[in-house]
Amino acid sequence: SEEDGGDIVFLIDSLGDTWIPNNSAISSFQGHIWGHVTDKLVYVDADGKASPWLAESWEQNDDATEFTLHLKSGVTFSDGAPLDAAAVIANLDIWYAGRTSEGINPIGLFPKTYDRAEAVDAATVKVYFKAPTLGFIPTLGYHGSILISPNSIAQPASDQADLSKTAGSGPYLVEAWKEGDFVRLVKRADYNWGPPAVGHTGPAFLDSITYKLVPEPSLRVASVQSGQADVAYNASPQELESLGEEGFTVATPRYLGFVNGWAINTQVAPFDDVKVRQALQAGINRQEIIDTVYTPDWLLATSFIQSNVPGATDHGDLLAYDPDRAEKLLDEAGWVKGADGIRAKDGTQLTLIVHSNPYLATSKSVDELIAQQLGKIGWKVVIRAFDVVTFGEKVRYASPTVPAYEVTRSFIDAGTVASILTDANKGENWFGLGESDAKLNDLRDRIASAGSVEIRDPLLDELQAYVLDQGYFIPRTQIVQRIYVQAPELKGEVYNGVAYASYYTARKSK
Amino acid sequence: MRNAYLVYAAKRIVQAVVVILLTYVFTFIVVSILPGDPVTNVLRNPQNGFSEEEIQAIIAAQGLDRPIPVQLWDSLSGFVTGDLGLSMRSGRPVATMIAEVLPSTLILASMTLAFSLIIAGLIGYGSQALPRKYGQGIVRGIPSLFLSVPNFVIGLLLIHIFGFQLGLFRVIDPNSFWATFFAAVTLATPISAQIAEVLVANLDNESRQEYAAVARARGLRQVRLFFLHLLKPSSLPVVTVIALMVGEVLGNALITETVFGRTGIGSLVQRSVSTQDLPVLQAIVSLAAVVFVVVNLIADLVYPLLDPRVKLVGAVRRPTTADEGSANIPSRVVTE
Amino acid sequence: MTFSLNPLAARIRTARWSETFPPAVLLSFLIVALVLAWAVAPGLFTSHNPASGVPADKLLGPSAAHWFGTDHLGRDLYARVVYGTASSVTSAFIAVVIGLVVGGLMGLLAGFLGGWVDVVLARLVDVLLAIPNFLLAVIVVTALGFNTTNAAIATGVSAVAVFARVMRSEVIKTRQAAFVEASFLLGGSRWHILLRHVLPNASRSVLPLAVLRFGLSILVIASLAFLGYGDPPPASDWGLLISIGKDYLKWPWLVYAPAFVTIATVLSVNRISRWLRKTN
Amino acid sequence: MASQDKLTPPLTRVVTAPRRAGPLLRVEDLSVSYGPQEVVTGVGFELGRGESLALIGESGSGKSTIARSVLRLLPGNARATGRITFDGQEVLALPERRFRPLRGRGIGFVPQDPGNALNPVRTIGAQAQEAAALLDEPDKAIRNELILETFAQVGLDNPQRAYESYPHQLSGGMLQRVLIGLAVLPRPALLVADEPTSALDVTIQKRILDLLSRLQQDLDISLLLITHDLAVAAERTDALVVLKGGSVQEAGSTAAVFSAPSSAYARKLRADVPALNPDRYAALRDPGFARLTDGKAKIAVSGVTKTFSVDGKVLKAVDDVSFSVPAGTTHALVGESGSGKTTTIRLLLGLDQPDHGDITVAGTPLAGRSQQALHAVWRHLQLVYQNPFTSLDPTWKVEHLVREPLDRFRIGTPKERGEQVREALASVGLGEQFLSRRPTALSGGQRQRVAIARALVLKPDVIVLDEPTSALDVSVQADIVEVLLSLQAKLGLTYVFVSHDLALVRQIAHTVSVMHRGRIVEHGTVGEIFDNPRQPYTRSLLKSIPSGIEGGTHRSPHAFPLKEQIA
Ligand SMILES: Nc1ncnc2c1ncn2[C@@H]1O[C@H](COP(=O)(O)OP(=O)(O)OP(=O)(O)O)[C@@H](O)[C@H]1O
Ligand SMILES: Nc1ncnc2c1ncn2[C@@H]1O[C@H](COP(=O)(O)OP(=O)(O)OP(=O)(O)O)[C@@H](O)[C@H]1O
Ligand SMILES: [Mg+2]
Ligand SMILES: [Mg+2]
Repeated sequence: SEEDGGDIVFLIDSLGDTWIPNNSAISSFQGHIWGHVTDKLVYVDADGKASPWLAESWEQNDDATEFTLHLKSGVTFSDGAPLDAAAVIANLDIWYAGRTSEGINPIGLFPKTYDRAEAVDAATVKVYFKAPTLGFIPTLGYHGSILISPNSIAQPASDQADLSKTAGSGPYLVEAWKEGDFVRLVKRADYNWGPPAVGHTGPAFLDSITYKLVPEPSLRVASVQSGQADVAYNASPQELESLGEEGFTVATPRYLGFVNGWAINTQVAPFDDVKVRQALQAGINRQEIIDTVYTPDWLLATSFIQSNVPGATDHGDLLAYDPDRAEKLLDEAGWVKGADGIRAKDGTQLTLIVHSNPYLATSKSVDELIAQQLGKIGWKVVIRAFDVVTFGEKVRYASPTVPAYEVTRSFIDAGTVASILTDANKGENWFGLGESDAKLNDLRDRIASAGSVEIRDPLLDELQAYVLDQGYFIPRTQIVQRIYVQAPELKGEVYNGVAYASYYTARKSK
Repeated sequence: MRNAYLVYAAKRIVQAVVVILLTYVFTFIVVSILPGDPVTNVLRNPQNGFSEEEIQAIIAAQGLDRPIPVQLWDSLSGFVTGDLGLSMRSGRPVATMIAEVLPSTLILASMTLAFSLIIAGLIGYGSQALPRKYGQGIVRGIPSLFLSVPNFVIGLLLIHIFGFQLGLFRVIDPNSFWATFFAAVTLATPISAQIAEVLVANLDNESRQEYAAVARARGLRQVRLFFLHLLKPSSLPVVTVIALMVGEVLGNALITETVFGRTGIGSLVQRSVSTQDLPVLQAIVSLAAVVFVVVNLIADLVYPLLDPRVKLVGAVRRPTTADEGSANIPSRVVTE
Repeated sequence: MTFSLNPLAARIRTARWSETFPPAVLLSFLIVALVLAWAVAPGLFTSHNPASGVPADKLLGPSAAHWFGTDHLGRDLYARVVYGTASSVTSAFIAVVIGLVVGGLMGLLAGFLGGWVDVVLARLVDVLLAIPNFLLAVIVVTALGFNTTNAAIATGVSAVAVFARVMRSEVIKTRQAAFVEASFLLGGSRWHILLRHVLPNASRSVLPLAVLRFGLSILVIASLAFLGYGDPPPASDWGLLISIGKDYLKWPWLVYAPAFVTIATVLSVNRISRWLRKTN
Repeated sequence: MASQDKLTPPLTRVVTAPRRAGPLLRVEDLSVSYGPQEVVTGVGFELGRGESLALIGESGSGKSTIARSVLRLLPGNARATGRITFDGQEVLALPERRFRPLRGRGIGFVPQDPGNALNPVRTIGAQAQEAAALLDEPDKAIRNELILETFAQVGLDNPQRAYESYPHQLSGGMLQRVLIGLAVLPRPALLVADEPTSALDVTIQKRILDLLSRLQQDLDISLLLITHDLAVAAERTDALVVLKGGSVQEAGSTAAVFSAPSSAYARKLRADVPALNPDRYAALRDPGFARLTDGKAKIAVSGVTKTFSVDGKVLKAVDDVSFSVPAGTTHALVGESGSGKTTTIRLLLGLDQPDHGDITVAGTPLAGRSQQALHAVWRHLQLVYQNPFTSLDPTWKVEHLVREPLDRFRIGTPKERGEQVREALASVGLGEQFLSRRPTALSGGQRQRVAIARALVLKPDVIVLDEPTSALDVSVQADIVEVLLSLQAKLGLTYVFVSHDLALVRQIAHTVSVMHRGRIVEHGTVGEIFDNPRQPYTRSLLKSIPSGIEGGTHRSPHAFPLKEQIA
C-alpha cells in the first residue's frame, strides 16, 4: 500500500524500572513496548470483550478448573523459536511462580489457583486449576500475560533485564534501546498473526516506533505541537482542549477497572457513621472536577466501576451533588459548624485526611478541588502526598491512618470485584468491614458462585447500589490513566482493554 | 623542597583514599535508611495485585532482609575489587548502566566547564577593562543574577526559545550539538557565576596590589596588564575553586538532565533515588566522590607546582569557594 | 535625639550614609522587608484566599483583580505567592540554621581544639564535601520523606560542610591573631577566648555566608520541589508554585510570577550578603 | 666591580629625548579628592632637571596621592584638578593613549613596599623584560644584557640568579634594588620614589638611599622622593615640600627649611625625629639612671636559648641570651629584623618555653610554671604588641578592650573597673568619646594608645613593648613615647623595649642589648653603646641612622656596602 512505511516518535514520561518481562509488563510505561514486541493468547478490547488471538479457541470444564487452549500454528518468536505448547507452558509457569530467588517476580494478577499445564500436542495446551477460575481466559488478555520466547525465559535475570536479549512474537522487534532514554522498535516483516479483532493480521504498516523519554509534560506536548514528535503521552488535561482545537488527536481511552475514588475505612471515626459517609458522597461536585481539572473527555462516575466494564450499571442518582443534603446529614450526625466554618463534634474537627495517589498525575488537583468543595460544607481536608515508594509502604487499605484510600486499579473481570472488598479468601478488605456487613458478604458469595453472566449481572447491580449508598466507596471521576496527544497525520491506532495504544494498525500520511 | 613535596603528596593521597572509603560507608548508611526499595516498589504497584505476605516472601527469597552490616561488608568488598553489583531496579549490572550514561554526562560536564571558564573569564575581563561606572557595574552584577535564577527555569526557557520557537534543536534528540550546547549553558550559569565571583574578587584584589600600579607605571596597557599580570595570580586560586565545582556540576546535572531529557549520571540518579535503587545510588555517589576527590587531589598536587609562592610546610592553605565568601580568598596563597 | 546641627557634620553623615547604603542595597532591604512582611502577615496584603478559588475563573491572566492571574483551580496566584512566603522563608531559614549551627559548631571545635578532633571532623567534612551537595540533599530528603520541612533539613545538611570549612578556617585565622594571644596574657581562659574573641570574629565572615546561603537555600528547596520533593497541596511555596506552573506553560504567568518573586528575593539577599561582606 | 660605579657603554648608548626648556616637572594648584573627600588641596611645586625634591609629611598627608597624580595612577574614585606639567606636557589633560609612552620612559616609579611591588607569580626576568621593552632596542640579546647590567649596577651580585628568581625568593633589600633597577633601566628623566625604604631595615635603608643618590647623580635623573622622615629628606634632596592635611605648609631649599623651619608644623616634624633630638626626653628619662645602680633587678634572664626546627633544619632563634633589668628602668633590645628580639620577649613572658636557661621576673622563676601560676605573673607583666592593627579585637569596643584584663583578673567592683578604664585611657591621652568606638574607627596611633592603656589598667610593674611604634609615623611615635616616659616617671614602671630604631632607643632607654643572629653582641648603658660602640655590627647600625644635613652623606658616593648576598 502506498501509505505503508513511516516512522513515529512517541514521547513518554518514563521508561519504567526494569525490562525483566515478568517485573515490567504491568508498568504503565513499559506496557506500550511489550504490547508491540509481544503477543498474547487472548485479545481484550476496550469494552472488555475477550476474543481469540494466538489461542484460536478454548474450552473449559463446567466448574472452570480445566481449560484447553488451541494455539495458532506457524507462529514464531523473533529468535526463531516456535510459539508452541511447550513455549506457552513455559510462560504459564513463570507467570505463576516467577523465579523469586533470582529476582524474577510472579505476575501479580495471574490466578493463584494455577496448578499445572500440559501439552496435549504441539498446538494444544491443557491448564489445570486447584479451584474454579472463571477469570483465567480474560487474564490471558491482560497486559502482564505477554508471551516470551522460552530461550529468553531460560536466561538469568541480568540477561532478561537487557531488553534486546528478550524475544517476543509481536509485530515489532527491539532494534536499539538505552536505559532511561529510548527504545526503538522496527517492524517484523514476517509477522502474520495479529488479533482478528483489530481487523488486520499481516505485518504492521509503520516501519518503526521510537519511544523516547521526555520527563517534562509541557515539553512532550510542545514537541508534538512543533512537529518534532508524533505522540505525547500523559499530557496535562488542561491543555487538551486547545490541542484538540489545533487539530491534534486527543485520546483518553478508559481502562477496565474501578473508577478513581476513595475506598473509605469504616473503622476510622467519623467514617464509622453512615451519615458522614453519605454526606461525603453528596458533598462532592463531580461535574466541577471534570470542568476544572479535566475536560469533557472525562466521564462522570456513575458507579464505582468504569461504565465500560461489562456489568457496570448507572447509579448516577446516588452520586449527585447535593450540598444541602450533605449539610443536613452532618447536622443529624452531630457535627455542628463552628465559628471558623469547620464542623466539630465533642471538640474534634470534622477532618478528612487524603493521600494523593502518585500513580495519577491529576490526583493532587482533584484533591485540592474537593478540599475546596468540602470546605464549603464545613469539612476540613488535609492532603498528604508521598512518592510511589512511600505511598506503597505507608498507604494501605483499611490502615488506621488511612481513612480514605484513593483507588486507581484496573481489572479484567467484574466478577473479581466483590471478593476484594471484604477480607474473606485473602480479600483486601477495602472498607475495613471484615466480615461484619452481612449484606456485603451475601452479595459477595452469590456473585462468586454465579454460574453465568445473566445470573451475575443483577447481583453486581445490587452490589454497586449498596456500596455507593452506604458511602463505602466515594467515586470521583471515571479514570483516564493514559492520555494521548497525537499528530493529525497519524491515524488508525487501537486502544485495548487496559487503554494502551497499539500502532500495529496505524498509518502515517505524508 | 623536593622531599617536602613528596611527603605532602603522599599524605594527600592517603587522605584521598580514606575519604573515598568513608564516603562509601557514609552513603551506604544513609541510603540504607531510605524507606522501601525498588523491589517492593515494583511489587506494590496496585496494578500488580500482590498481597503483603506475597511481597514479604519475595523479599526474603532475594536476601534483602539480611542485616545492614552484612550487606555493607558485601557491598564494600565488591566496590574495592571493582564489582559494583546488580541494580535492584532493573537487574542489570550497575557498571554497565553507568558506562552507558557516563559519556553523555562527561560531554555535558566538559562543555559546561569550558563555558563556565569562558563566561567567567569574560566577566573577569569586563570587570577590569570596561568603563567603571556602567560597564563594570553591569558586568559585576551578572554573577549575582546567575546565582538567583532557578536552574530549571533557565533550562525550560532555553528549550522553549531555542528548541521550539527557533527550532535550533529537537527536544527529542538531546545529544545533538545544540541541545547539548544549551544544556551546558544552563548548567554553566551557576557554575560560571561562582567562578566569576572568585575571579573578580581576586582580580580586584590583585589590581589593588602595588605591583599592578608599578607595572602600569612601567607603561603597560590594560590588556597586557590583565593578561600578563593579573590573570595568573587571580586564576590560580580559581583552579581549586573549579575543582570544587566538579561536585556542583554533577549535582546540578540532576536537574538539567531531567529538564533536557538527557540520559546521564544525573538522570540515572534521579531515577535511582525515586526507586531507591541502592546499588546504583551507592555506585554513583561513590563515583562522584572518587571524581571529586581525585580532581581535588590533582588540584592540590598541581597547585604548589603552579604557584611559585607556595612553600610546602605543613598543609597547603587552600582558597575557599565563592560560596564561602570571596572576602576570604587570601590574596597571597603563602604558607609560612 | 541629638541636637548637633553642625551642617558640616550633617553633610559628612549623609555622604557616609549614601556610601554605606548604596541605592541597590536599600532596594534589596526594601524587597526583603516586603517579603518578610508577607511572611508575617499575609492577610494584610491580599484579600483572596490562597487555598480556595472560583473554579470557573481558572487560568485567568494577570489583571487588576488578580495581579498575578489565577491558577488551574481558579485560585489567585498573588495570594498564593504571598501566603507561600512564610513557608518558603521559614524553610530556607531552617536550612541555614541547620548548616550554620551544625557546620559552625563542627568548624569551631575543629579549628579551636585542633588535634584529633580536627582530624576526625575534617574527614567528616571531606566526606560531606565529596558528595555533590544537591545529590546529598536529594538522598536525605528521600530518606526523611517528601515535604518542605524535610527538604529544608536536607538542604541544611548539604550546607553543613561549607559552613564547617569556613568556620574552621576563620577560627584558625582568628586563633592566630595577636589579640587572641593578648587576651590570653590578660588572663582570658580558653572558653572566654573561644566565646568572646574567636566566635564573634569568625562569625563576621560566616554571617554574610549565612545570608548568601539563605538565598541559595530558597533555590535549592525550589529545585527539590521541582523534582517533586516538596509539600503536598494546597501549600504554595514559591518553588512549588514554579514547579506546578511549569506544567502549564501555555499560561506562562504561572511560572513567571513566582519565579520573578523568587529571583528578586534571592538577588536582594545576595546583594545584602555582598554588602555585609564589604562593610565588615 | 668597577662597572658598578661607572656606567658601561651599552647603558649610556640609550638615546634620550631632546630636552626642552623649563623645569622638568611643575605642579600647580593640584587638588585631589576621593569621592566627596578632598585630600590634596592646591599643592604646587617645581622640580628642575637633575635635581631632587622631597615631599614630606605625616601619614595621610597626601604624599602618595600627589605622586600618583604625577604618574596618573590614581584609583577610579579619585578626581584630580589643577595642572601637572612634565617636560612641557600637560599630564592631567593628556589622553591615556598619549600619556602611556611617558610612563617608564619619562617617569620611573619606585614604590613603597618592595615585597608587594613585583608580581609574585612571574619571574623577575619576565617583569624586567617589560621595562626593557621601553628601550626601543629590537635585539633581545642586547636587551637581556642591559637588564643584567643594570642589575649589577644596582648592586645585585648575581644578576643572572636574580633574573631567574621569583620575587619571594629575594630579600626586601634585593627586591628594592631590582625595582630601582627596573625604574632606571629605560633611563627616565624623573624618578618618583614613594617611601622607598620605610618597609626596610635601617641598615638596608641607608644602602638603598645611597644607591638612589648615586644613580641620580650618575644618570642625571631628577628625583621626587617621598618620605615621612625629615632626616632622610634633609640628607638626600635639594628642596623640601612639607605637607599636612593635603596642603603645603612650607617649601624651599632643604638647607633653609631644615635649619630654620618657619612653619610650626615643620618645626614639630623636625622635633619629632629621634635622630635629630637625642636628648628630647632627657628630663623624663635621666632620673631613671640612678635606679640602675640602686634598684634591684626586676627581670633577670640568664643563658636562655631557644631553637626552632624548620623544614628539618635547626634554627637558633635565641642563643645564650642574658640580661637583667633593674626596676623602674627601660631596657632596649635592638637588632635588625630576624635577630631574635621577639622570640626573646616571648620567652620572657612565658608564652614559649626556653630550651635552656632561666628567667626570673620579680624574683619568681618562670620555668616549669603551670598555666595558673603564669596567670599570676601576667597580672604584673604586660605586653604591647608591635602591630596595633592586629592586637585589638576588631569586634570589641574600646571600653571593653581596656576593661577585659580587669574582668579577667576580677579586679575591683564593676563600677571601680569603669573608673579605672577611664583613668587608663586618660593617662594615654584618650577622652571619653573613644569609649564606645571600635578599633576600626581609630587611627594607628590611637589604637596603640588603647593597647598601652589596656596594658596599664592592671597597674603592672613591667611592660614589654615589642616595637610599639614601628608601624606609626614619627609624629605619632613621639606622642606615644612621651606618654610612656611620663608614665614611667610617675609610676616607676619597668620597660623592656624592643626596637630596631637606634635613634629612638637612644632617646628613651637606660640600658641596651644589641642582638645579632640570636646572640647579644653588645650590652651596656645607652651612653656606653652610643658613644663608644665596640662591635663593628653596632657601629654599622649606628652609622645607618639618618641624621639630616649635619652628619649626612649627601652626594658623597664614597665606598659603602653595595651588595646584598643572595641567600
Ligand atoms: N583609594 C582611596 N580612596 C579613598 N581615600 C583614599 C584612597 N587612597 C588614599 N586615601 C586617603 O587620602 C589621604 C591621603 O592618602 P595618601 O596615601 O596620599 O597619604 P600618604 O601621605 O601617602 O600617607 P602614608 O605616609 O601613610 O603613605 C588619606 O586620608 C587616605 O585615607
Ligand atoms: N615559631 C617559630 N617557628 C620557627 N621559626 C621561628 C619562629 N618564631 C621565630 N622564628 C625565627 O626565629 C628568628 C628570630 O625571629 P624573631 O621574630 O625573634 O626576630 P625579630 O628580631 O623580632 O625580628 P623583627 O624585627 O622582624 O620582628 C627568625 O629567623 C624567625 O624566622
Ligand atoms: Mg603613602
Ligand atoms: Mg619582632
